[in-house]
Amino acid sequence: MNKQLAINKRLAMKKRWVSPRILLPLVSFSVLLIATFALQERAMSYLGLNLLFNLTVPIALATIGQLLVIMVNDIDLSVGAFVSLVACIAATVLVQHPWLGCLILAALVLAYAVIGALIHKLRLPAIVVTLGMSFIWDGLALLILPAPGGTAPTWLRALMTVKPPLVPMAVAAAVLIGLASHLLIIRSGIGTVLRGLGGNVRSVTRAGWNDTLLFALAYGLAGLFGVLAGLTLVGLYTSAGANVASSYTLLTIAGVILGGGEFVGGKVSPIGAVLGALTLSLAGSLLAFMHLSPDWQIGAQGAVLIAVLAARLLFNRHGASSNAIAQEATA
Amino acid sequence: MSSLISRPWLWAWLASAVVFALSVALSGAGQAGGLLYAALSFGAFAAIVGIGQMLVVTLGPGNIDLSIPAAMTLSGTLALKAMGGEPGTALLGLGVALLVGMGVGGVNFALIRLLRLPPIIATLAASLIYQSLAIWSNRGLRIKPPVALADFATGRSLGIPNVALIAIVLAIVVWVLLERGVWGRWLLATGQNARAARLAGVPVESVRAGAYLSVAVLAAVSGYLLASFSGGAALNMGQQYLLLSIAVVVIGGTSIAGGFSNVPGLWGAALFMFLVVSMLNAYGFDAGARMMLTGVIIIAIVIAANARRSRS
Amino acid sequence: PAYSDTSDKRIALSNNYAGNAWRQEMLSAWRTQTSRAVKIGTVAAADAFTIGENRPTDQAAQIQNLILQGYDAIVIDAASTTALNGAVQEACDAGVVVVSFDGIVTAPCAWKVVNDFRQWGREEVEYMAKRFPEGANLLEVRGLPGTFVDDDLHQGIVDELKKHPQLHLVSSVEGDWAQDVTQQAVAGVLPSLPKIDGVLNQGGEAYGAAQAFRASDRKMPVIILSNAQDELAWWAQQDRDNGYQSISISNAPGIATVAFWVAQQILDGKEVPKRLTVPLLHIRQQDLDSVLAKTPKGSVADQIFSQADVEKLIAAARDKAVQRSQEASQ
Amino acid sequence: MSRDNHRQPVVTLTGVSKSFGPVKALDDIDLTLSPGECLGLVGHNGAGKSTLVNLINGTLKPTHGEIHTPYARNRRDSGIRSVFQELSLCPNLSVAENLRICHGGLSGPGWRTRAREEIGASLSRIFPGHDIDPNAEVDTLSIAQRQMVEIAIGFAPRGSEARLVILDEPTSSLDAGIAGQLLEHIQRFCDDGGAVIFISHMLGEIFQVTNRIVVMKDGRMVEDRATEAFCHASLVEAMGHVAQQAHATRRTAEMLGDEVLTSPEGISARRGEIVGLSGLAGHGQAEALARLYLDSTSGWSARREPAMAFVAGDRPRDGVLPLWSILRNASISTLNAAARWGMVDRRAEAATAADWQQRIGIRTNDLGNTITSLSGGNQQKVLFARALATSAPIVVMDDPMRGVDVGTKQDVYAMIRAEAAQGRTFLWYSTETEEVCQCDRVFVFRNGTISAELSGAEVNEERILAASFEMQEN
Ligand SMILES: Nc1ncnc2c1ncn2[C@@H]1O[C@H](COP(=O)(O)OP(=O)(O)OP(=O)(O)O)[C@@H](O)[C@H]1O
Ligand SMILES: Nc1ncnc2c1ncn2[C@@H]1O[C@H](COP(=O)(O)OP(=O)(O)OP(=O)(O)O)[C@@H](O)[C@H]1O
Ligand SMILES: [Mg+2]
Ligand SMILES: [Mg+2]
Repeated sequence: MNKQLAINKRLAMKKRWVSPRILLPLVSFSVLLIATFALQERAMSYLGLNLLFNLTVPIALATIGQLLVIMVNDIDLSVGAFVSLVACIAATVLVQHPWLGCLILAALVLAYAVIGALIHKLRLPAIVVTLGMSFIWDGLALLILPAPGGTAPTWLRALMTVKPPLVPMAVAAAVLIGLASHLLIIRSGIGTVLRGLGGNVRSVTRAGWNDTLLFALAYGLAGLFGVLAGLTLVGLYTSAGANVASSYTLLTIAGVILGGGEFVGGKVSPIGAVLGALTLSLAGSLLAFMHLSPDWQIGAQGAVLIAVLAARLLFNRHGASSNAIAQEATA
Repeated sequence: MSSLISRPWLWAWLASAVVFALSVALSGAGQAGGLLYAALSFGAFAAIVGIGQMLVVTLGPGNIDLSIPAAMTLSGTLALKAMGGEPGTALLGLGVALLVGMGVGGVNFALIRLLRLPPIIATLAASLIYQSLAIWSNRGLRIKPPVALADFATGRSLGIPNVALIAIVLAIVVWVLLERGVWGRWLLATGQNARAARLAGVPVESVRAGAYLSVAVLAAVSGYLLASFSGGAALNMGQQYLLLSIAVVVIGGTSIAGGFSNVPGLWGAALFMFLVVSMLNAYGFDAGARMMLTGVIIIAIVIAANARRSRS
Repeated sequence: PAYSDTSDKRIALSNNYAGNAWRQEMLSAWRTQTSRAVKIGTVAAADAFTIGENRPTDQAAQIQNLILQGYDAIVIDAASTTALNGAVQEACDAGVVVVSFDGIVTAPCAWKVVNDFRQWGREEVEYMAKRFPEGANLLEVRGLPGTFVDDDLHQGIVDELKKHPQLHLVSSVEGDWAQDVTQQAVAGVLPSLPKIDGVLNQGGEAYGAAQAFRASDRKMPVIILSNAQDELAWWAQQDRDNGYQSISISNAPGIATVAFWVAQQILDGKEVPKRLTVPLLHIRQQDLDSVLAKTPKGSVADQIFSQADVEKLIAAARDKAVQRSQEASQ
Repeated sequence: MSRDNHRQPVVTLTGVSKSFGPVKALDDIDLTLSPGECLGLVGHNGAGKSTLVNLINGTLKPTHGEIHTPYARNRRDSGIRSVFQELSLCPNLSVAENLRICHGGLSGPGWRTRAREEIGASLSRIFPGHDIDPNAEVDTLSIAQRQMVEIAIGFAPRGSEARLVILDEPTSSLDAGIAGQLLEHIQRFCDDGGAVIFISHMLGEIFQVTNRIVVMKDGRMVEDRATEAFCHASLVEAMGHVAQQAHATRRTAEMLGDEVLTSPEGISARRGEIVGLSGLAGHGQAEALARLYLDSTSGWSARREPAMAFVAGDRPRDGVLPLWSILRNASISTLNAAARWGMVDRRAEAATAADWQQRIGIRTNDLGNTITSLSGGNQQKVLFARALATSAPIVVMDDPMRGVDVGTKQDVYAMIRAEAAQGRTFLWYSTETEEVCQCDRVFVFRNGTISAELSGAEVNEERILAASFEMQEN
């Protein structure tokens, strides 16, 4: 009996480590990475890896922000505008008046938390509220920086161009972001409660939690990751502009899904999401290495996205999509 | 049920009335007709794509079509290329647009159904391919529409813009379908709980396919009309309709969680979205302030509409 | 400097947007000029890379990929003047020659092939001042907010307007450099405006503004035109019908070919000033028919530069720079 | 574990009423519950049992009256635990993580290990021999396993001690064996001084486990006596039903029509036959039924005369369309048949729904009310009406009596028999042997395959249990 239990336990551990949610992002990332190395062996170096991945650092952070919102069954259409705004502040106010800058950034995180509480308390559709917020963030960014400009604070620039021994900054940062967010979201107690919120709000409130505060917390954390994304972005790009990160909104959503997350039910994987973000930027690089005709370069991005996501079919036969009624019923 | 319908319906219209009044207050009553005419013209395009988006959104959480701008561009480009500016080819162009719409809708649905991609990603990725197709087919050349078609698209009947008449007829058809039609009931049931709907005998797959085909066809028709209206298709045509289509759907009172849609509110929201930009332009706000105000107004409407609903 | 052969050098074009006729013409100008250069062995390769939307983040990644691929020079039409500086610096550090044009970057290590957008804005207002010495109401159609081209052109207009108090800028709207957006924005604001005598814009949207005016039953104002074929054709038609007078100012997409030859010259070891101004393209009323005959339907009028043209431009700029430094030292 | 034997009651209700708008769900309730008591709460569907429970655990606030819970220190830890009628776990979390949600004390490094141990111990205490892995995500568990987890969380210590555990129809998805384990545990728990409120429509369970019974009817308490003071018939009578002991006249193959259906698993049915599916919960019966239904109908087209109709048992997942009125919920399956030119015939729709409200006794004064305003059992009746109103010759039922009260059950049995007599075929999966015994023929499932086919006199509790367990006894 005891032996059986021990075996069960080991099996369970194994199952948890190679969860299918992470397996697909891991495999698609590896495949693309190998393909990239095959096409361009220069990428297989300290410098090459850094060039390949350093611009993904802010995207990965923003993706974790998006993940936190998707985790509570909402979607954030304002990530791109928000990160742009943070970048604009970091490249201007934060340089001239560091304390004021920090204060504004803290206020932005708080604003995110308030929006989360508001969305939940008044039962507003998150997709529209965040759409509205994206206009507001955009407008604020334009007021701060009518034309692209500003300079990165030197400490940020130094942080993003640091050359640690052995592993390049980009790789170290990706690993760090993945692990930290995994601990926060999957392992920690409060992370578990927040995921529970996405699974079944009622059960969480019945257990005595204040759901509005929890939603505020989830959004506030998302805002925090958005701020981190904006800061690293400025460190990398050295300056900012009102629509510098506008592509992040859709990229982060794609990253979360690519990373094994689902739109409803609190089923997300932070490590998967970081891998998803890396995969997306790898896909872009791979296309650049393939020398397609400019007419088709844009379409090829779409094709790669479809191909990578279609690979999910091979991994989870249940099909993550809501269409899979038949399979659900027979599974 | 009737109380549920009337409330969100009301809010979008109320908001447009207020914004309209504010604009007229600035420009003088004499210009009210001109503003209304412009609002109807441009609101029509938002309404047509909005109706399509609404059908898809009604399917339930996660259902959304992000390929609307690309479908508009592709349809406008191919239709105008097929017509080549020759007189008497308007119907040929419409046919091309409809074909493009069905093709786009079919591909989108196939990606969602066969490859089980989340709609938001499937339509986004596919839209990049449609965009490439449009670039490849015409290299961004702006071909003029046939004169008669351009005149029709910019013209009016009974004092109402022709494009608005088309959009109104489309809205009425969809409204009747949703309120009285079996297909509408099936769509609403699928949006509430697809699994339960399937087990109750609703053909959910064809309902889904129908919704995704409809949105693509409506986007294609709208692209065809817009290209004719603005004197030629451009590769960046329709970009604004991505966010606009979502905004009009939700401001119009359709539930983003699915299973509940609202056609009259959608028209109100379409007028509102045009009027609010014009008003802010007229009051001379610069881009930053204008964007912020637009955002604030959108959120305020959603709060107002929702607060009403949850209080009752 | 010693003579060096560029026949083994590879040049890449990093383009941030392909969604309008101007960019398409730019890509096609690049293609025609560079394919000849590659065929006759002036350079080994000249590949064009395009990203989907006008996004600096994507373009920075693209530039880093081009560095990885070992190009000797990268020619950039930039999505942002400053946000690519990080990537451009990486390129310079890796020994890659960077030439930016149209949308330029501010990184000091990059060469800039520029149009003077402020000059463009000033010329628009100057023309209006000439046409309406008694004063006029003007409407400004701006481009994409938050971009430096939009900002520069607008500044040029604002600067010049200060000199002409009789001209009133009654409203300005955003057209996003797109005809349908312009048409909608103008139609929306028109009812609230007094009589409009002239429309200032940034190229690519004049036809949209004209459509909006046509629908409103107002008198057609003087609209500054650009090089889009449909605008020119509309102008020619109006001219025939009622003697419509205007001017056309634009930046020729062929500036890409200037940037290409500049990169080639630098790789060849020639000394090239860090900033090279390419004249704007003006189409006068009398040249209208000949330009229209040359321009494909629906495309934009263009001016393509050969190696010899660019060498001349460089020489002129160098002379000017020498002259200036002499003046300064005197 | 012995508690200090306070004489103090765990909960006291005085003059409590609760209204939902015009609906008076509870009217002037007085109730006291002492430690060591196991209170059975019975009543027809919509009598107000769940509402009473939600008042006691604080989910709802009373409109009038007072509720006193002396042991409550704060909302998170009042010593009152509830197992709700609709499952309320987080499906995306593991079993152990679900414990974390209701157990604030689990924090700091190593909490997962402690959570696994605690929930594992609780499960083993209540359901010895269970096979639930504390690391399994809840949505990989069967509905019965989920119910077990929820019960185990209810009884887990969670930092303090459970003083009152409220179980709202806890056995509705459990098979007899597991339900028996639960009843034994409840007995032990009460012997140790805990209090339990036990709601069930299975009167056998009530008699077995409770020592006091409260009968509710239309929001009022009509009886409150010791269990010994009731017998089966008097209890049914108190609930307002006439006790019927209608016994199924089982029909044999010769009395029935031709075979109308065979499935890959080997299920077959004749015209007019009532075929039962039985066995332990979660052994493939529900899946077999769903597959059968999905295979014989299409997601692409709907025929005017559907080949099959489906009655869901898992209401929120498979049945209810929550935004709609009762009317629209009832009519969705018959719209197509009555449609002209693709338009809904609203008069026919209303007439059919009103007819079925009568026949099946849906307790509402307006079919235009939303379906979620109905009690669980009444929602189930709407789903019955939805399926029976179609012209489908075969009706598939996935444990459809979950939460249906005794009286209604008898009505539905009668209705099914009447429909069958007119040539309809029924496929009926049930976790309750009593229901399976209504059938003409029974297939017993074990591990996803059919382990026995019983008909005629073979259909009885012993044979079914034997077929369910056979392998495990080897
Ligand atoms: N949220 C609500 N809004 C309106 N009416 C409600 C609500 N909840 C319950 N009711 C009504 O209150 C009454 C009591 O419902 P309750 O759920 O307590 O019944 P129940 O005894 O648990 O029935 P069942 O055995 O079917 O579960 C019913 O008439 C029901 O329709
Ligand atoms: N509440 C918390 N806040 C922050 N970090 C936490 C929290 N709880 C756990 N962690 C961290 O998560 C990691 C693993 O947690 P834990 O010790 O609970 O694992 P475990 O229960 O031993 O699981 P396993 O048996 O799989 O090893 C540790 O690094 C721990 O510090
Ligand atoms: Mg109940
Ligand atoms: Mg019940």
